[in-house]
Amino acid sequence: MLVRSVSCLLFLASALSAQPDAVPAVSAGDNAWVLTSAALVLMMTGPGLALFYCGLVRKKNVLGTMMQSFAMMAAITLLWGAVGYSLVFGDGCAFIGDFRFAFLRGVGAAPNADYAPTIPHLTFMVYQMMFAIITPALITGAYAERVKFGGLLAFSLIWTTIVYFPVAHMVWGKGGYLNAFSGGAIPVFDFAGGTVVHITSGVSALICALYIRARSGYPSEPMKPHSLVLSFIGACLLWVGWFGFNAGSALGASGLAASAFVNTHFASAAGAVAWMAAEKMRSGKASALGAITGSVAGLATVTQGAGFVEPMPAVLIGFIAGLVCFWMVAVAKMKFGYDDSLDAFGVHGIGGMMGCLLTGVFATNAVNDGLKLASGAVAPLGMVDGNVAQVANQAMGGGLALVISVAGTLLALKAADLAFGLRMDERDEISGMDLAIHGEEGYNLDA
Amino acid sequence: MLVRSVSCLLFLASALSAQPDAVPAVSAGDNAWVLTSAALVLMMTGPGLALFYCGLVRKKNVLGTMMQSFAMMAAITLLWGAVGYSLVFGDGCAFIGDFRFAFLRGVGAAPNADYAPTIPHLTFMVYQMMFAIITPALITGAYAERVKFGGLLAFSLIWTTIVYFPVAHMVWGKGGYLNAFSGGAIPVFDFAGGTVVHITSGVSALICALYIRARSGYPSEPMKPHSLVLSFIGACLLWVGWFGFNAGSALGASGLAASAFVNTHFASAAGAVAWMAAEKMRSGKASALGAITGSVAGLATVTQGAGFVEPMPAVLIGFIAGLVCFWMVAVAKMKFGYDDSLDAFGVHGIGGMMGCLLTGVFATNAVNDGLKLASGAVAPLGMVDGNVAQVANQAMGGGLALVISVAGTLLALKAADLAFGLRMDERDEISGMDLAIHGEEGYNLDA
Amino acid sequence: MLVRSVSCLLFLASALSAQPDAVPAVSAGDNAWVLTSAALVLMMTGPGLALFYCGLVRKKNVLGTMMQSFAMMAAITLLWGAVGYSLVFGDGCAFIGDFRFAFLRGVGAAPNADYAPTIPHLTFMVYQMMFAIITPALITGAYAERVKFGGLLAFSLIWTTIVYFPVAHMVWGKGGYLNAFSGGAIPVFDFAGGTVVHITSGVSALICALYIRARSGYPSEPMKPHSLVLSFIGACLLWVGWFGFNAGSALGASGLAASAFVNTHFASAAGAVAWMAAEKMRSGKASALGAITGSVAGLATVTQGAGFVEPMPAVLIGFIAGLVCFWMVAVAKMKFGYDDSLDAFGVHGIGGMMGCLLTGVFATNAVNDGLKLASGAVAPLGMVDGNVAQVANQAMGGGLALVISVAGTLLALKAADLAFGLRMDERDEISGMDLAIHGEEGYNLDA
Amino acid sequence: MKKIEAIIQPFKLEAVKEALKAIGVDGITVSEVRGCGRQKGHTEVYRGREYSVDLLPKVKLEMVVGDERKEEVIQAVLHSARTGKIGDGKIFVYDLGEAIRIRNEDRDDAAL
Amino acid sequence: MKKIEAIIQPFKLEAVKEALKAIGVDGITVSEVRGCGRQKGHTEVYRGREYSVDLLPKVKLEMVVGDERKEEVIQAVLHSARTGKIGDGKIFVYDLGEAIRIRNEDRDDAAL
Amino acid sequence: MKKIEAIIQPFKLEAVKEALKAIGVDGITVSEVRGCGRQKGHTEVYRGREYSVDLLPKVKLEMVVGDERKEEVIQAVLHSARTGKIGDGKIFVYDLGEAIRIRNEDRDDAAL
Ligand SMILES: Nc1ncnc2c1ncn2[C@@H]1O[C@H](COP(=O)(O)OP(=O)(O)O)[C@@H](O)[C@H]1O
Ligand SMILES: Nc1ncnc2c1ncn2[C@@H]1O[C@H](COP(=O)(O)OP(=O)(O)O)[C@@H](O)[C@H]1O
Ligand SMILES: Nc1ncnc2c1ncn2[C@@H]1O[C@H](COP(=O)(O)OP(=O)(O)O)[C@@H](O)[C@H]1O
Repeated sequence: MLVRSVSCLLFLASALSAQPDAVPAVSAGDNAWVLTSAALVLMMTGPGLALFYCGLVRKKNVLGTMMQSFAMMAAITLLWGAVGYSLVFGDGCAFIGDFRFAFLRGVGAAPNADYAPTIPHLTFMVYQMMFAIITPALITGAYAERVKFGGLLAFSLIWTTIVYFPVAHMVWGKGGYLNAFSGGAIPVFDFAGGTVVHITSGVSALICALYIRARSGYPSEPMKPHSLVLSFIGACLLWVGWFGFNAGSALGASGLAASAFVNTHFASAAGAVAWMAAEKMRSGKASALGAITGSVAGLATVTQGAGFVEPMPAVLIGFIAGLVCFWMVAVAKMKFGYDDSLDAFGVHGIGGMMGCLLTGVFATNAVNDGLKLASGAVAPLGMVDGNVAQVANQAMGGGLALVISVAGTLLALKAADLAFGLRMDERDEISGMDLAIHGEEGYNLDA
Repeated sequence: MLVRSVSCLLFLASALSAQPDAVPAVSAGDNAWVLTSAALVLMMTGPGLALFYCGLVRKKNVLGTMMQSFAMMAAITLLWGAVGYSLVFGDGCAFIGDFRFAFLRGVGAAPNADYAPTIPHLTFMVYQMMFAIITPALITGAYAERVKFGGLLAFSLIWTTIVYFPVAHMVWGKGGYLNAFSGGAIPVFDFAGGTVVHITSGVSALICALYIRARSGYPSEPMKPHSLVLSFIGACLLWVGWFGFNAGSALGASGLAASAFVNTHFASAAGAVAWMAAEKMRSGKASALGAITGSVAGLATVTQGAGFVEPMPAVLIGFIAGLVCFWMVAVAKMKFGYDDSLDAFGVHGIGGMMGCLLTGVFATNAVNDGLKLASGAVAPLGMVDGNVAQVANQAMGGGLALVISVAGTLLALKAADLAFGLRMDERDEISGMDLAIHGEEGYNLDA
Repeated sequence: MLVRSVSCLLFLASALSAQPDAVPAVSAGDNAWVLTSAALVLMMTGPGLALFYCGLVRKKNVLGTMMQSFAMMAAITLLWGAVGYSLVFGDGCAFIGDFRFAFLRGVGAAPNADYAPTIPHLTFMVYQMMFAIITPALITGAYAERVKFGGLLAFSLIWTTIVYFPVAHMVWGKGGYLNAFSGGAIPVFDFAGGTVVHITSGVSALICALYIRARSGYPSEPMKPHSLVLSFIGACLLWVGWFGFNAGSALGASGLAASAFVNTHFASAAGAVAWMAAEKMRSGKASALGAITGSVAGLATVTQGAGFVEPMPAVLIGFIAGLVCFWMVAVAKMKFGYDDSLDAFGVHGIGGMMGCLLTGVFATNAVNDGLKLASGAVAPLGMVDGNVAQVANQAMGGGLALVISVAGTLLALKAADLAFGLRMDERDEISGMDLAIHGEEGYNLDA
Repeated sequence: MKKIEAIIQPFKLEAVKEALKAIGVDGITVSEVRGCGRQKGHTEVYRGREYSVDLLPKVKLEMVVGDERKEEVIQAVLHSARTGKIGDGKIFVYDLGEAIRIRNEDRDDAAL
Repeated sequence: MKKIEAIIQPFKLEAVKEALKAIGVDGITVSEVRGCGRQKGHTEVYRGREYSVDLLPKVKLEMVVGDERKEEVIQAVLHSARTGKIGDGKIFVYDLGEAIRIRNEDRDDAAL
Repeated sequence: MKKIEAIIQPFKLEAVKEALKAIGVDGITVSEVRGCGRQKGHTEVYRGREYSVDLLPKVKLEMVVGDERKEEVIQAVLHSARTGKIGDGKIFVYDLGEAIRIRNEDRDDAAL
């Protein structure tokens, strides 16, 4: 995260030299881009992810699945405004922030120089909020078609508080334990949330799938996606929205934003190509579901390095993502037999971990010169810069996030289960979430 | 509206002091944001509102309903270019503009300093156009599934001319009767159109519903939404697009834009939560339709105050919106028995009026210092600033808009009815708008 | 294309005079707008065009049709990164670029002053990429529902290489044969790709339709659009995305961008109105499909002149587009009997050619003063500026693009046909692309 | 036992269902069908291409009842489904061999 | 009267309808069905999970005709629906007790 | 020949199909239907407007078999479709006049 502030400070510096007489507090251009990015990231959750997921479930659960994403847009927003933002970006300690910004006290139009000196503090706050919204929404893919709404809400709110907030603070917060740009004990590079968003949500998804157990009738009964058309629309909106997710993380319309934008696009394309190729070889047919899943895998995997790597390595990252995630989802999962229904772990968990490591390999100061040595010289970043140790740092950082995710998820599941119950009873599961939970139907197409 | 120009002038000022040597005519950053916002607001009407509405009707009317929004994108655009822009933003008198900008004469790349000194006049013109498009489109929800296309077009063009143009000029035009920032007789604060868009469309919707009468078979026959999936997509796009609607109304990528963006998001989330809670208490189940309707209610209600209130009051506004609109739509409407088919009045009318008053309560110069006292000091805005009278001003302003809407709508309805006829004949209504009016079907899913 | 760089240089100039002390390498505002535009143009292909097209085919081909667009997002991206960008914007000769930028060597954060001095070179590269993606995707409408996936990929990659890259270089590349802003032998004005995108794709589409022949059962069997709802959503997203396509082509958030934005919007509205009117007169009913097709016709036709004409001529261009394309699609095509299944030629080919000529008529330096005479004075552009010859130039330029398209398409078709085969065998065609090619179904709605 | 099959206008479904409930017939199986007959269809035009559609949406109801109830069921349908306009539909009556309730193997009249 | 029920390939619907019109049979009720039999199905794969689909889309036509017309109707269907490939479908013939036109209570042959 | 018509719970379709395959019956025609009977429906609420839905999704299977196979088919359906809860559905048996295979005009038992 601070990489952003730093890179921004530099940008500011150049601006300074450019206009010795004064510095505009807010750069309209940077603000325009980050506000646009915030809108794009919200679009990723709704309608993006909601569509991607709801198309993969059975007709009777279409609304219930969409609601699992929409509920995050509503509930996490309030949680973030109350304490979330402060717990992540309030100074606090190395592991969690404090309450200085609770209820957005002191968060106004003036920039917060610690993080984004060229955009209003409110812009930074709302942009970061969108990340907190989509992360628990991603998890819902693991326990699709079988959880109670109350339990889902409770779990998500608790999980976001005890897993997302700490990890986000550690990686992006001032003085965070994993923040490479703020003297973190374990210096990790995470440009747009490979660790903060994808490892946490993906790993937690697996725990949820195991804890909540498979859908009744899985795998004997057929559970085909009821509308890949919806999933396709969702995947395209995810691709488009991801530009805001990754390029917006430059926190300004800088050259770094352009790099992140380009890397995002290439990785998505490469992921789609790789997945299609793998399918073609394995079952003789490249599918639409495969193509869109591959692009999402590429996007999830490149997220961590988006602002650190060159375009061609980004292509490579996308390819690897497509191949490995395909194998994970289409081969390994079948073997193990757990019901990660919409592959939140197979795509985001695996993708996130690979992205974390690959960033250690390909990160280069030719793209991101935000990190300085004591000498003031630009620091080498990843293995390609000769900083081999970084791969280990990334591994340790990702590993720590993984451990926190596992522990926190178990805690959150138990709590939510005791309080509201998580698993629907079989009768309801058979009639479907839409009727049983929400009392409505997704389609009423009879004349 | 002038609030915008003023706040921009200030911004400009600071820029000035920053660069004494010269002032860039156009700020690329501001222009980028307002152009982006214009695109977002168009997206609200199509596909946003078109989807939100078409999902709520019966299958046989899906295209006809979409066309009611799309026709506005086409027809109102031409009307706006010919005379609309000029009648709203040409100086004229306190109640209506003049024809100086008819056919966009003199509307070019150079900014119009009266309204938006940092963006091209054309940008300002096209951004404002998008508001004129969505307003009559909102009304169509009241008489869904039963009006002729010709009558609809005639009504909408007349209504926009005799209701929207005058009210928009009064509230946002230079010297407008209700323009608090230009010495209006009744000083009203309306940042993004709570009065101009939502009160006018919502109130007019009620009149339309009463005049055109209920759908044949209402309420005896079932009329379930044919695809809440479509409505859900639409609602999400409305939420995303609303950032352009409210934050774009700052007419620049300023801190004020950030405030409006944040308030918009919080109110939407709070509205969804409130509506779901109300449903849960009333019928035991929180529905997807309820959640999305609640967020739209929150968005409509916060529109007027988006650039005047603090984030936490915005949350409160959203909550109130969700609760009151729910009661209006789910309880009161049933009692009265009128057929405001898609609740244009219940959501936008009621939301608009509440938003108008609540802006009088929560508007504060801590957020918007655009209004100056004679002394040059920043003026107190709403009750929270100690300006209790403002609530009355807002009430009077909203009331005036209401009166104009009722009168204008009746006039427009009569005229359109005489000219083309409004109500479809029953036979057509039964076979549906898609076949009867447009000669096509929305779905041809038979093998 | 250079029009853009030039207009930007001017903009830069003013900026210079504004801040004598220094020039920011990158304008955050311009970068924000072009990055946003790049995202919008990608959104045009996916989900925009994918939806517009897939709604028009039969249910059994919905995924196969979407995949034809999605495959371009994946495959053309890699081709562009490898050699495409370089072949279009690497200096090279008058007809094709060289390999200096192959694999994006030397394409970084620093601007490429030849084309876009105020945005990162990477931003320019990725924005241009989105045009290369959508062009072959547009062609797929001509041979919908009947080609093999392998053949499609091969054809598209070859076609993009031998048709799109040369034509784009000639029209937009430094020293290009048709580049009016870089001393082209035949000086053509093409602001956003009327010739480069629409003439090439549209003309090639016709050749493809003839070569691949009609769908089996055409025209005897009914082939109704399976979901105009999807097509409607797609058309709206195309409209919104087109702002990025045309206004983004100003390569900055300048007044020129505002002009292009406004012209785009008016032409789309006028096209929809004209098509509806024509339908109303011909068959008594204005259809939703007609309205959206008309707006796309208007958009395609105004593309070439978007940054050269005044708003009212843009309205006229839209009207003409709606009427002529309607006649072409609804009358002429029936007569000739070829199966341009989704009217890629009728809308984009015809629209592109008309737009090319009409730009020669209405282009004016009152809108675009990018072209200078030897004297340094602003050059007259189109007929309205008294430069009658320009109409001939446009005709010759468009004609050359047409010739290259026909020749290149035939070559690409033959090659792809020999390598992979293009036409599906009848059995597969009857069971549908989704099952036969991709092994999945678009909808699984059975309980 | 008889199977009474009624093909009716879709918008009459509610009314017919009510009428049947009223006379105590609540076992009904409904399916969406399309039909052609004397009622004339309509034309649809997509980008100038005309389709004359003669298959119109109808709803088919199937009720299995004891022989003695046949007439009253027919009457109930006739009165509730009629609009008097062409296209109201038909009633067809078939003989039935056996009827079994899956839940408990009740047979014939007991199964209805 | 007889009810003739034909289960055919969906893409043959138009042809069969024409053939029936040609011999003056215009009362038809059509429904979308799925069927399995000798025609073998296909496999679908979603993220590595395979489904072998044996229920294939078919269209069911139902025509009620007077006994004397039975044979010609059967012939019309046979000739128009046949491709000669497995999966062409079946024709089933049932006896019918009564037929009533809802609009005007015409009965039996008069109702058809 | 007999036509055996079974109306079952949608989620039992796979099981019943397996059971029928098991006894060598692979000619089946399936259709989506909705039904009402003793099984009580549910309520849906849209913006405060309540709908009590009594037509519930069911699946209809039709199998034409030779008279001698009737009982085993009935048993197969009974055992595979039963949950014991209200709503399991019904089996109806009809006589059939003729059966013809369109592909090759095989008639009656040969056609099945
Ligand atoms: N001979 C028939 N066999 C089967 N279905 C029929 C027959 N005649 C009519 N129908 C069904 O009844 C519906 C209404 O019949 P139609 O002739 O259009 O009007 P009416 O019932 O008023 O004469 C048709 O759409 C079709 O579904
Ligand atoms: N015994 C049967 N009972 C009911 N429907 C049948 C029967 N046999 C076949 N069908 C229907 O006929 C369709 C075609 O039958 P099939 O055996 O696949 O090909 P063919 O008719 O050429 O032998 C099946 O899909 C099914 O819908
Ligand atoms: N008399 C009947 N005629 C036609 N269909 C019936 C009849 N009775 C029941 N059904 C069908 O069987 C289904 C199940 O019947 P129901 O009475 O709900 O449960 P059960 O079969 O356990 O008694 C109904 O939904 C309906 O589709």
